[in-house]
Amino acid sequence: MQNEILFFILSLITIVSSLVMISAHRPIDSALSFIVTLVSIAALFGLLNASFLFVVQIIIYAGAILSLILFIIMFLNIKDENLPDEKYKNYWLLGTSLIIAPFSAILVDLILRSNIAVNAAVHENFGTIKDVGLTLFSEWVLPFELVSILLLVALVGAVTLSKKEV
Amino acid sequence: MGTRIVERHGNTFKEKIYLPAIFSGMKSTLKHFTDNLSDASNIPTLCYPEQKPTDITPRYRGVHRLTHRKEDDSIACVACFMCATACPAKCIEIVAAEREDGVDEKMPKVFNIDLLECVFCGYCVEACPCDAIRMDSGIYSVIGDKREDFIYNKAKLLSIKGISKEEYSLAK
Amino acid sequence: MQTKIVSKNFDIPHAEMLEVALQNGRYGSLEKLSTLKPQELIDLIKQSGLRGKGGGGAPAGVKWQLASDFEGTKYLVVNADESEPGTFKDRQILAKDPHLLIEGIICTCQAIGANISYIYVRGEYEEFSAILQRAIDEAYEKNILGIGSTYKVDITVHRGAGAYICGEKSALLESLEGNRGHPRLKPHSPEPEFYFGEPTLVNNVETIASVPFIVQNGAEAYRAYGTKESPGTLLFAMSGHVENPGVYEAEFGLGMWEYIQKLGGGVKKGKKLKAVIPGGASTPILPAHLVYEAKLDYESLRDLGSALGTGGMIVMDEDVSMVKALKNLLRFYRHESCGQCTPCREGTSWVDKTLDKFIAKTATHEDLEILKSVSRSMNGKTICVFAPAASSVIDGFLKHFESEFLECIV
Amino acid sequence: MLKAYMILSVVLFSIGVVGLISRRNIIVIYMSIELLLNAVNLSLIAISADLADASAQVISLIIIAIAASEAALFMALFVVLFRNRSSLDANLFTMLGSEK
Amino acid sequence: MKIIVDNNPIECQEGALLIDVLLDNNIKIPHFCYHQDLGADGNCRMCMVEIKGQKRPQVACDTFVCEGLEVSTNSASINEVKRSILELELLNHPVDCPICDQAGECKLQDYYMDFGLYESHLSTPKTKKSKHIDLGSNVMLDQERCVLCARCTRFTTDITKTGELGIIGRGDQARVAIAPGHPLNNPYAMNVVELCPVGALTSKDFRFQQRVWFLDSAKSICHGCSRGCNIIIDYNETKYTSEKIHRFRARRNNAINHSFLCDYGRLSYKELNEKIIAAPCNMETLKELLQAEKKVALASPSLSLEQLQSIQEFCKNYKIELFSLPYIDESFGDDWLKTNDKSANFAGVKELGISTCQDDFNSSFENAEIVLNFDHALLKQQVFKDKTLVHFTATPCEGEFVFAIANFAHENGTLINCEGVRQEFFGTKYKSDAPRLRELLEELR
Amino acid sequence: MSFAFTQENTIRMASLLNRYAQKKALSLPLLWLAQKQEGYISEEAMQYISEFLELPYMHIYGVATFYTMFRLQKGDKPIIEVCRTLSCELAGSEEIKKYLKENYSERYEIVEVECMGACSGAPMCTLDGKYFENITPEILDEVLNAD
Amino acid sequence: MNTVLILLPLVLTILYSLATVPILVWMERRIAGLIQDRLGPNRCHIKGVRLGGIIQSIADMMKLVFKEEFLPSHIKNKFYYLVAPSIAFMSAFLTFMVIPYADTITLGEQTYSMQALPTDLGVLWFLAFAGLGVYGIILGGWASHNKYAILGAMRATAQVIGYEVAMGLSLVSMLITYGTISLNEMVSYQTQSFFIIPAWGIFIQPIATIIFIVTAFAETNRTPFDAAEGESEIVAGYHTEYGAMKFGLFFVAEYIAMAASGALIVTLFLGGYQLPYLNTADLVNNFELLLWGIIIFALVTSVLFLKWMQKHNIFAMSGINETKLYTTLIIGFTVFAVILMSYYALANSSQSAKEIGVMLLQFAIFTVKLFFLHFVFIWVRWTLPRFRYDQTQKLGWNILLPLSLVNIFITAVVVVAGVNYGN
Repeated sequence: MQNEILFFILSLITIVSSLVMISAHRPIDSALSFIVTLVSIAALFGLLNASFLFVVQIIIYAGAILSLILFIIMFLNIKDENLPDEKYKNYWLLGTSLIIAPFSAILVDLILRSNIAVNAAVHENFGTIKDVGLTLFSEWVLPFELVSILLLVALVGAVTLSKKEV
Repeated sequence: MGTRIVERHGNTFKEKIYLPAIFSGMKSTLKHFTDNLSDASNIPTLCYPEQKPTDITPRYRGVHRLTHRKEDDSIACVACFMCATACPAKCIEIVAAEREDGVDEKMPKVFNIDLLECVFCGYCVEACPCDAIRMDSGIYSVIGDKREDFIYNKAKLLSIKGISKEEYSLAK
Repeated sequence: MQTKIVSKNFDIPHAEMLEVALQNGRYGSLEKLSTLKPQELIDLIKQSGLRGKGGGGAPAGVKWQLASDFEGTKYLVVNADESEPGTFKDRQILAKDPHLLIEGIICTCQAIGANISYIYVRGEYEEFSAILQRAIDEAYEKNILGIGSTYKVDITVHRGAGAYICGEKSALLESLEGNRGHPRLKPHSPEPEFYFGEPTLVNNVETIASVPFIVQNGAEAYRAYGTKESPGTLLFAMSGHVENPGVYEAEFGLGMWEYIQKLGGGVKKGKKLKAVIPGGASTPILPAHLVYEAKLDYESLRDLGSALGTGGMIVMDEDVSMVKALKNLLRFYRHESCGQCTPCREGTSWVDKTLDKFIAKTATHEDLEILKSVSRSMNGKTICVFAPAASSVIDGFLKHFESEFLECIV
Repeated sequence: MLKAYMILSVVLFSIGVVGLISRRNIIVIYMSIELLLNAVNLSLIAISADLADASAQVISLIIIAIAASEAALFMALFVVLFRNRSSLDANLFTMLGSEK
Repeated sequence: MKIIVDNNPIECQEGALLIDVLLDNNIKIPHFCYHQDLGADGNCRMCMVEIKGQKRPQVACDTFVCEGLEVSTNSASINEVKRSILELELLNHPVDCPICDQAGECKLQDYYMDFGLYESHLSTPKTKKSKHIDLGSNVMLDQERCVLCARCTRFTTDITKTGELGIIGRGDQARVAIAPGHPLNNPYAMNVVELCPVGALTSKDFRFQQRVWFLDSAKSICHGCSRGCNIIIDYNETKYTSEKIHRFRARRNNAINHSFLCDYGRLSYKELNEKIIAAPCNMETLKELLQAEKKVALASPSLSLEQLQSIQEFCKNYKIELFSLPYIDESFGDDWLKTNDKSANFAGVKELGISTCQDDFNSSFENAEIVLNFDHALLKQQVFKDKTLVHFTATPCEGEFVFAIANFAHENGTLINCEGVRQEFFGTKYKSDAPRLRELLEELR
Repeated sequence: MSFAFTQENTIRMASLLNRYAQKKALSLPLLWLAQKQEGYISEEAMQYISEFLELPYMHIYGVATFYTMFRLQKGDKPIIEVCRTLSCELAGSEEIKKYLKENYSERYEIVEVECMGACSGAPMCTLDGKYFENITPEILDEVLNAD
Repeated sequence: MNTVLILLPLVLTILYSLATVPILVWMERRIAGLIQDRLGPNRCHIKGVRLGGIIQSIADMMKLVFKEEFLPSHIKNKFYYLVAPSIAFMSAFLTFMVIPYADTITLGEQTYSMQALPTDLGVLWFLAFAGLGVYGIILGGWASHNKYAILGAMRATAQVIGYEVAMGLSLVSMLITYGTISLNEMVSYQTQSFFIIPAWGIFIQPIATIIFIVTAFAETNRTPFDAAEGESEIVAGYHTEYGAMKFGLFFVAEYIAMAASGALIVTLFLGGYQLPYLNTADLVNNFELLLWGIIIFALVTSVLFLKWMQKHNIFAMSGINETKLYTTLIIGFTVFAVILMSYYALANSSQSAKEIGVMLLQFAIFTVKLFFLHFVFIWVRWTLPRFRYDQTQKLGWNILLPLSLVNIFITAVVVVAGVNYGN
C-alpha cells in the first residue's frame, strides 16, 4: 500500500514536472523542472528495488547532465531576446498532443488489455551493484565496451565542436 | 636602490609538486597555533571597550574637526571649498558667506560633514590651504541613532579637540 | 681745458637778460638762418654730426628729418625734464643763458617747419623756469618770438610735476597731453613722436642750445671739436667726492680721469678713487681702474660696458659702501617707476626691498641670485628703457663690486 | 503494478514526443529527448523488477551512458550554435538546408 | 598670407595683430592686458614671443604680422622669459585664492600652472594695498590682487566713456581705484568683473555663491531686450542643492555684443531661479475649455521661433486668434547694447506673420471668452471677471489655470534680434521641473 | 564748498587755453595753478578742473596722484624738501636730515625727495621751491631763523 | 522501542550535524585567531559564562535566525531565489546521512546500523548528493540577478563538476582496494594491520587519499578552492544577495558539507570509528580493561585541561566567576564520569551494556577524528592562499584526473595480482 501511494505521488510529480518542462518559455524553468522529473524517476527506480540505477540516475542525470545544462544556460547568458519567438507555442503543444493522444491511448489500451505481468519473486540482492555488475560484465561485456568507445567518441566530438574556429 | 634579480621559482620537481611548500607553510602556522595555545600571554590583543588604545597619534585619521585661528580663536576656515572639491565621497556641504568681523573676507555659514558618507581618506585635510580641517581628533568611533546624528555641523566640528598637546590651544 | 661753445655766456652775469644776451652775441644766428632753406638746415645739422645730448646720443639730424618729412602740424618739444641724478647741465642753460635756448628753438622750428614749441621743464626747477619764462616774455616783447616776429615761433613753458619718467620722450608727450606720464609703445618703423597725433620733434635742451653755433659757424667748425664719431662738446657735470663739483663743458674724447683731476680738482680730501658713475644714475658704474682708461665719448664708454649718458659723473671715494650706493639708486628707481609695465613696477621694488636685507646684513646667497635674476627679468622686456637702465645699474654694481655684496651675506 | 509503470512510461514518452515536435527551443528539444530515454528506462526497470532480471537494468545503464555522451555533444553544439547565431531557435539552424 | 608659428604655417590676414592670430588659432599665449575688444596696452608683458631675426623677445600684442614672420611661442628660452615675468606679476599678489572668487578661472593660476611652477623666492614683505573696496554697481575691488592690466580702466574710458576707474599712484604703489566720492555707476559696470583677468574685481552678486569649477555652462542668448546679446549661463546642481543658475557671462560675438553685457541683462538670471508654484492643472479641463467659441491667444514676443511656430500651429488647430505684442520701454534703450524693445524675438514674431496689432488684439480680447496667455507679461497680473485666462508661464503667476513651462534656460531655440540676426541658443543639461511649452502643446493636440 | 580760480588765475587759465592744441593738455598747468592758489589741490579743485576740461574726474585724480609734487592734503606747515639721492647722500644729506628732524620738525614739515638736479651743490634742500645748496647745519640755522 | 532505536541514529545525525556548525564556526574563528597571533572571539557571554567564545557562535546563529527576511526588489525569480539555499542545505545534509559513526550493534536479536540511512550505497550516495548541492549554488547565483553572484555560481559549478570526476575516480581505487562500497565494511577492513601499520586508507592508498582530500576541499568550496566566493573580486560570490537565514542556510550547508566530507575522509582513510589494531569484538570482550584505561586517560586529561584553563582564563567578566565555575564543573564531571565508569568496570555488566558502551566509545573516537579533520580543514584555510580560478581548473583536470586514473590502474593491477598470485 505504501508503495502504491508513493508511486502515485511520484508519478504525479513526474508528469506535472515534465509537462512544465515542455511548456516553459525560459530554458532555465524547463531545466529545473526536468531535474524534478529526473529525481522523481530516480525515486521510482528506488521503488522498483533498482538501488544502483537510483544512484546512477541521480549522479549522472541530476548531478552531471542537468548541472551541465544549467551551466551552459548561465554560461551563454541567454536573454529573452535570444529565445525563439514562440508565439503559437501553446497551440502547437495542444495540436501535437491531440495528434499524439490517439497513439498513446492505443498503447495504454494495449497495456491494459495485455497480460504481461509476471510478478517473479525478487531475490535479496536484486538491483544492488553486485547484481548489476555481475550481469554487466558477464552477459553485456561487448555492449559495455562499445559504450565506452561511444563515450570516447562523444568526448572527442564535444571538444572538437566547441573549439572556437568552427 | 639597486635592482635585485629574483630567480623564478617552480623549476625543480620539489617545487613543482607544491606539497613540500604547502607542508612547510602548514608547519609554520601550526607552530603559531601551538605556541599561542600553550601560552596566550604574548598575544597583543586589546580588550576593546574596557581597554582603550593608547597609541593613537595625530596622524590617525579620526573624526574631522575645524580648527581655530591662533590670534583670536575664531574659525580658521575660509570656505574655499577645496575640501569639498577634493572629497571623493562628496560628503562635505559648505555654504559660504561674507565674514563681517574683518578678520577675513569669507567664512562658511554652513559646514556639514556627513560622516556616513565619509570614507575617511583624509583628502580634505590634504587639500585645505588654511589648515582649517584636521582629522587628528583621535575619535575612531562615531555613535548615533539617527542619520542626522552623523551629519556634523560647524558648531560641532569646531567643538572637537585635537589629541596632541601642542595643538590643544587651537581647539576650544 | 674747457671748450666753451654752449657755456660761453655762463660766466657772464645776468646773461639771462635780453640786453646782456644780445650784447654777447645771442640771436646772431638768426641772420644766417634767413639764408638757409629748412632742408639745408637739416643737412647742416646732419653734416655737423650733432648728437642728442639727453643721454641716448642719437644723431639729431635724422630725427629732424623724420619730423620734417611727416605731414601735419609740427611741434617742437624741448625736453628740459632733466631728473637724472648727477645731471644738472640743462639747469645751467635755463638759468644762465635762456636766450641761447630760445635761439636754438627758433632755428630748429625753422628747420622742421614748426611754429609751436613747448619747453617741458621739470617741476622742481621752479626758479629756473621763472627765469626762462621771463626771458621768453622779453623775447616776445622784442618780437623775437610770436606773431610779430620773423619766424612766428610760439614758445610755451610747461612745467612738469615731479616724475623722472617724463624725461622719456613719449612719457613726456603723454604728460604734455595732460595724461599720466606713461611711456608709449615703441613704433615699428622710423617715425617721429606725436603730440596729439601731430608729428613732433623732441630734443634735449643742450642739443637745441648747440644748434645756433652750428648755424652760425657751419658744420665743419663744430666738427673741429670732439672725435670723429662724437663731434662737438658736452656739458659734463661732476658731483660727489670731487673738490670742485659743477658743470664744465668739454670736448668729446677727453680722458675721464684727466677731466676729473683737472676740472674737478681731483677726489675730495685727497682720498683714493673707488668708482665713477659716468653719465647720470642710469649708467653702469665704472670702478677706478676703468676710470683711468675711460675716454669721455659714447663709443669708448660703451666698450667699457657703460654709457656716456648725459655726462653727469658721480665720483665716489674709497669710503663709499657700494651696497648703500646701489640701494640709494634703486630707491630712486622704485620711487620713479611709472608702474605701467610689470617688470619695472615689481622688479624695482623687489630689488629695493631685497637690498634692505643687504644693508641690514641679513641677506642670503639666494637674495644675491634674486638681484641677478630680477635684473635679467627687467632687461629688454618693458615699454621704455627705464627698467633696462635700472637693470644695467644693478648689473654694473654686481659685476664690479660683488665682493662687497657677498660681505653682507650672513 | 507493472501496468501502472508502463502507462506512466507511455505518458512520459508521449509528453516527450509532444515537446520534441512542438518546441523550437533546442534546449527544450534536447530535454524532451532525454525524457523519451527516461520513459524507456522506466519501463525497462519496471519490466526488470517484474521479471527479477538484472539485464534490463544493464540496458538502461547503457542508455544512461549513451545519454551522457549525447549530453556532452549537445552541450558543445549549443555553445557553437549560440555563439554563431546568438539564438536558441531551432528553425534558424538550417545551414545544411535550403536558404530561406 | 602665411606666417610660421612654432614651425607650423598659419594662415592669417595681412596687418593683423600677432596675438589675435595666435588666439584665433588656439595657440597658448599668456596675456593679461590684451583683450580682443579693448585692444593692446602692452603693460603686462606676458605675451612675449620670440621672433626670428629679433634679438629680444617681443610682445605679441604689439607686433603686426608680415610675410615670412617666424614666431616661436614655446621654446625653452621664451618660456623662461614668461616665467620670469609671471614671477613678477605674482610677486606681490596675495595668494588668497581660497577666498578669491576668481580661483578656477584666474589667469594667474592658469599661467602659473602652464609656465610658472616655481617656488616663491620672495623673502621680503609684500606690498600692502587696500582690499575689500566697494566700487558700487555690485563691483568689489581688491587692489592687492590686481596685476594693473588696466582692462577695467580702459573699459570705462574707451568703451563706456564714463571713466570712473583709473590708476592712481605710481611705481609699486600704482593701483586701480575710483576717485573718492565718484563710485562706479554706469549701466555696464559689471563688465569689468568679467574683464578682470584676476580676482581684483569681483561681482558682489556672485561673490562667494559658488566656486566656478563646480559650474556648468550653457551657450544661450540674453532675453532681456531685442539686442540678443550672446551669453553663457553658468549653473550647477550639487548633491545638496537643486539646480541653480548662478550668473550670466558675456559670450564673445563681434557682430552683436563683442564681449560685453549690460548690467540689467547680466542680473536678469535671477528670475530664472524663481520657482513657479502652479496649481496642478488638468489637461482634460483645458481641452474642454478650448471647445469655446471665441478664443484669443497672446504669445510673448520673447519666445523662441520654434515655440512660436508650435503655438501658431496649435492656434490654427483650435481656431484661436493669435497675437503678440512687444514690450516697449522707452526709458530702457541707449545707443549701445540696450534697446527699447525688451522682447527678445519680436523680429521673429513678425517673420512668422503673427498679428502684432494692438487694436485688433483689444477688440478680439473684448469679445473673447477664453484667453490663452503664452508667457506674456501683459496679462499675468490682471484679473478679468468675464473671461477665463489660461496662463502658460515661466515666471510666477496667479490664476485659476496656470501651466508652468520651462524657462529659456532649459530650452533650445532660435531668436531673431533687432538687427535681423538669427541666433541659436541652448539650455542647461538638467531638465526643468516644468515641462517645455512644445511638449505641453504636443500633448494638447 | 565749491572751488573757483581767482581773477588773476582765471586770466592765466584763459591765456593757457590758447597755447595748447587741446583742452586736455591743460590738466597739469591747471593743477599747478590750483596748488599755487590753495597750497594744495582740493577735491573741489579737481572737480572744477575736470568739469572745465570736460574730462572724467578720475582722470584728473589719476594725474594728480601720479606726480609727486602735487599735494592732495592740506598741510599747515611750510615744507622743507631734502634731497636724498646719491650725490647728496655722498655729501652727507643724512646728517642734514637728522639735524632738521631733530630741530625743526615742529615748525616745518620735512620731506625726503629724490634728486632735485643740484648735485654740484650737494647736500641741498628746498624751502618753498627755493634751492639751498651746500648746506651745513650752520647755514640751515641761519636761513631758517632769518625771519 | 524498535522504532525509537531505528529513529535514534537519524535524530542523532541531525543533531550531530547541526550542533557541529556553531562549534565549527567557533573553531574556525579561534584557530584563525591563534594562528594569526590574535585571540579570536571571546567576549560574548551569558551571565559571564563565555565557554571560550562558543557563545559568540550561538549569538551569531540567533542573529541569523531572527534577522528580518527581506527580498531584494530586483529579484524576479523569487521561487528559485528562495529555494536555492534550502537545496544547498538539504543536499549537504543528505550526504551526512550515510556516515556510520559506530559499528553495528546487536541488542538481543536485532542489529542496528549506526547510520541515519542504513543503506549499502554508502559512497555512491555521498557522491550523488554532493553533486546535487551544486544546484543550490547555481540557482542562488542565477536567481540573485547579480553579476558577482552569477560569476561565483559559474566558478563553483565548473569547479564542482570538474572535481567530482577526480573524486569519483579516487574513490574507485578505494573501492577496488576495499572490495566493497559499504562504508561499514570499509571501516572494518581498516581494523586490520600490516605489520605494525594499521591498514588505514591513508597508509595503503596515499595518492588516493591526497586526491580525495584535495577534491573534498574543492567540493565544499573551502580555501584554497573558494574562488566561488572570492571576496576580493566578486564580493561574496553566489550568496552576495542573500541575507538573514537564507544566507544562514548557505552558511550552515557549507559547514555541514565540510563535516560530511571530513566524516567520509575519516571513514575511508582514517579507520573510521575504530581504534587502530582493535576491532569491535576485541573491545567488547575486554570492556573492563578498556574502562580502566579511559578512567586514567580522563583523569590525566582533565587535570591538564584544568591547569591550562586556569592559566588562560584571565579576562574576568562581570557576573559569575568563570574560572571557579569551570573548575567546579570539570572536577565534578570528571569525578562523576570516573565513578560511573568505575562502577561499570567493577560490576559485571551485560553484553548489551558492553555493546552500548563500545558504541559510545566508537562514537567518541569518530568525533575526535572528525574534529581533527576539521582542524586540518581550518588549518589549511588559514595557511594557504586562494588558487586562481584557472589554476583550480588546471589542477583538477590536468593533474588530479590523470593521477587518479593512473592510481586506479596501479591499484587494479596490484589487487588482481594479489588475488591471483598472492597466498
